[in-house]
Amino acid sequence: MTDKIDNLDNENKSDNQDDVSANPNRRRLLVMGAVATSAVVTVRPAIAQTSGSVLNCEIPVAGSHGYGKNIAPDGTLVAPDTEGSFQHNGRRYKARDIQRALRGRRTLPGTNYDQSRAYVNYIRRLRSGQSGFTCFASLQYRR
Amino acid sequence: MMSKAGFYPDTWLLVDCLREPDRALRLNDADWVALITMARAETLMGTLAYRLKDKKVPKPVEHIISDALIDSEYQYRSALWEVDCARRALQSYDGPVVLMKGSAYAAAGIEASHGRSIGDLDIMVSEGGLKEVESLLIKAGWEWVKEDDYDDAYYRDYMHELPPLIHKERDRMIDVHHTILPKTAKPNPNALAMIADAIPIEDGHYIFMPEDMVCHCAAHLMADGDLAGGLRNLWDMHCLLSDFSGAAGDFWMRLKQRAQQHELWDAVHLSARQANALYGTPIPTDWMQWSMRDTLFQKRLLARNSWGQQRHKLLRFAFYIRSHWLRMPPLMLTKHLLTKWRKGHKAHEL
Amino acid sequence: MHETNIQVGPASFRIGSVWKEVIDQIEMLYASYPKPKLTDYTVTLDAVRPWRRFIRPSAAINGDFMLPDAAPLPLDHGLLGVEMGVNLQMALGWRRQLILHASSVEKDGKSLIMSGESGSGKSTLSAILGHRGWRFMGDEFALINHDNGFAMPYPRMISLKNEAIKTMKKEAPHAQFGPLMKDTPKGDIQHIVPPADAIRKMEQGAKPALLLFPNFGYDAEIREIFPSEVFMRLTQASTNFVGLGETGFNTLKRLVLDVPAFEIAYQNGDEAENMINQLWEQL
Amino acid sequence: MADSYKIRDVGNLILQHLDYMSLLYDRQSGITHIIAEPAPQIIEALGQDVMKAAQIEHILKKQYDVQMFEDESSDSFEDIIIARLDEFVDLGLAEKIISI
Repeated sequence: MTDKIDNLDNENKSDNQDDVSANPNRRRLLVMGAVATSAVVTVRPAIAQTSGSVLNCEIPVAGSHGYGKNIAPDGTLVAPDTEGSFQHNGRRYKARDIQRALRGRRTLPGTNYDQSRAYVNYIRRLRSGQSGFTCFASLQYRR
Repeated sequence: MMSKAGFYPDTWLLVDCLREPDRALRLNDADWVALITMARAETLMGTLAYRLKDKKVPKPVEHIISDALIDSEYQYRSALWEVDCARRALQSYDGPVVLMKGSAYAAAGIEASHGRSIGDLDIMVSEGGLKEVESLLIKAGWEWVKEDDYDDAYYRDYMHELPPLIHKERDRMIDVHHTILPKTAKPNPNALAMIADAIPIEDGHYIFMPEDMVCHCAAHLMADGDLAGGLRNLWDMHCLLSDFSGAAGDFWMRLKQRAQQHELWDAVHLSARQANALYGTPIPTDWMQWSMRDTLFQKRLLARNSWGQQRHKLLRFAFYIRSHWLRMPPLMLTKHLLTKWRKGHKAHEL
Repeated sequence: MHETNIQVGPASFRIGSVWKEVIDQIEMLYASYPKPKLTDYTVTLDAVRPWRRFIRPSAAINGDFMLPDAAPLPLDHGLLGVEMGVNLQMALGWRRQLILHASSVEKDGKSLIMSGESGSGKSTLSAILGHRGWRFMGDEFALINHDNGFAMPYPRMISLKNEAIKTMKKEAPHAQFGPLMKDTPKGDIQHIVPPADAIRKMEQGAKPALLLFPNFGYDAEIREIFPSEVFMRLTQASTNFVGLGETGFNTLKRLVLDVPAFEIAYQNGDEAENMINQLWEQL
Repeated sequence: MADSYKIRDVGNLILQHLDYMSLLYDRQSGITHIIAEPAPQIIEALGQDVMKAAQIEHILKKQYDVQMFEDESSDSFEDIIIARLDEFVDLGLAEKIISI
């Protein structure tokens, strides 16, 4: 049904990639992401001195579109007086810190658990064109 | 051809080795280094590498040639990809889209494209189609390069093209023309005929018919540019003339008529003589008249030394002024140069 | 035009300068390097204007491959100008190997590669390790073979900035240093000639066994990095990945699949060395 | 009637799975893409065939335990697949056949 796409050599999959091979009848998990979250990062030519490496990028929480609003626990932007919502000051978080927060290993620097959870959900909802989106797209992370 | 660096009248070394690759095989180390430096300075290294790739050359030169060929393959592939992206972006535009210069040679598989470095994508559409093409390209991710208004107006009103556009993701430029010379330039080529007689190629684009391709190449070399990159353009001319004259019998007669129709006979005739003198392009004997002007042109083309540097500064400045002169009447020229100068643009890197 | 030729790893350069003292400096520093006659690239130092050769001399850097707006430098930073010109020839012209903006050292026939932007400490670390039992391979470019994935040496003059100069003067007091160039665009710069074995073995590559992303100036920490993040970072740290097409893709793909990668944060050379030795033993 | 999609030339693609992302090299453009789920799985499902998004969804559900991000809202699986396919079309990797 599918033609062999060149180099689709499964044995090259790194070991921690999936546990299905160990237990064939349990199908591997496939997370679908969202319509508007791009699943592609295209490599562009880089002269070595250019600073912006995709993973040294930063994501402001929140971007300009969040000005004058608060962030609700589920990451959506709400009126500033909404109960249980969090303020934000547009602080820029490093890709490394976001990745750790995404894995739930650590909160974003300078935030408590709940605030960090809200900020991470805000980042997950970033849409193409909003600032920090490409940085997050490259950090797309499943588990 | 006994030579040590410096003795050989410099750029002739590059011209001779392009013309007769076997001549390179007798070079000493110093001449090889001079040849390679000049070829790179004239953006002809890919072409030279292509012509030397099956020859027995010293080991260090083998590496240099393979690096140059890798780069040419990259340029060729990227240029054709840019053509494909433009095709998809302009799918809904029903007028003909004519590819020009390097992209045309590559898309049509013309000899001149082998090893050629290919810069921006140049396309020509009818003047009436400019607006629609412009908006389709913007929609597909291209954006303006020249932000400031003076350059924008200069391009739109005096030059023969839209201001250049660059694609956000791919950092590649596209120039959309509706004729091949600025409106203010003296020759007034018949753009409508060029588009009408353009030949369709496989992917749905068009390329000029042979005579128009030669006229455009000559126009670009003689009338438009200040001869910077002249040796590369002249090599294109050499390949086109050698290719096309070999095919049809009365090619030269049809070429002369077409050039006269475009008021480009002087440019075509001059560049054919230069190609014949430098690269040995076969041309009709009655075309071979050499004048003082030819010698000046040739001196300007051969201004590179064995360190890759430009010599004859005054001569080059004269050609720089001339290139603008041909494009703009005198009064506008001084205004243009003044504006450029005031804005800190050095008048061409001398 | 005064000139000299130098060979650094697999690459060779013809260097020309209207000022003789720059060529003398290069010949003194690269005295023990091979001098091939048929060179890969040409780099020239010329006066910005004819009269600027003598009055407030200002050197314009040029070469076979150039970025359009390279700024001219004062003559006493001539050596720096040549270094920038040489770097650009490799960054823009080289295709024989995949180039990574990274330093590298070798031990027991295996190489350690340290990638990072300027300021990450990769150059200083490679210089320090080069004097502590490792064979120095390069402080600026790591060259990865397309066929066997080996890292090839590129042992140019090691460029030390500001405090790193003091560190290396302590680390290798009797090594040969170049002239001190004060207040260059990147502060004070002084070059140190690589150890003799690095120059002698400049043609001997080594299979990469460990890839590090050093982060100078942070509390000690080691973090493993997944292959996809390594791939992304190295595409940004490579000057010829895109130009190499499929060959470059395959070379980089194999590197990230075969070589474990970690980020190490550290405050000083000793701390970094301990972490590196710890990781090296676990391989 | 839903549109169909095909990969322009499967022979041009090199797909290499890594940890949580995959590498995709396109020989025609010489460009490298780094893609996240479900993009590589959609490419594998499509292979050389011409398919509608619903068919791809069916194939994916047979092979994988398909799930939404924990708190993703309304997007349907089919809409997400269409969005990814359209992304491939914009990148010149796939073609869309409009069915009238």
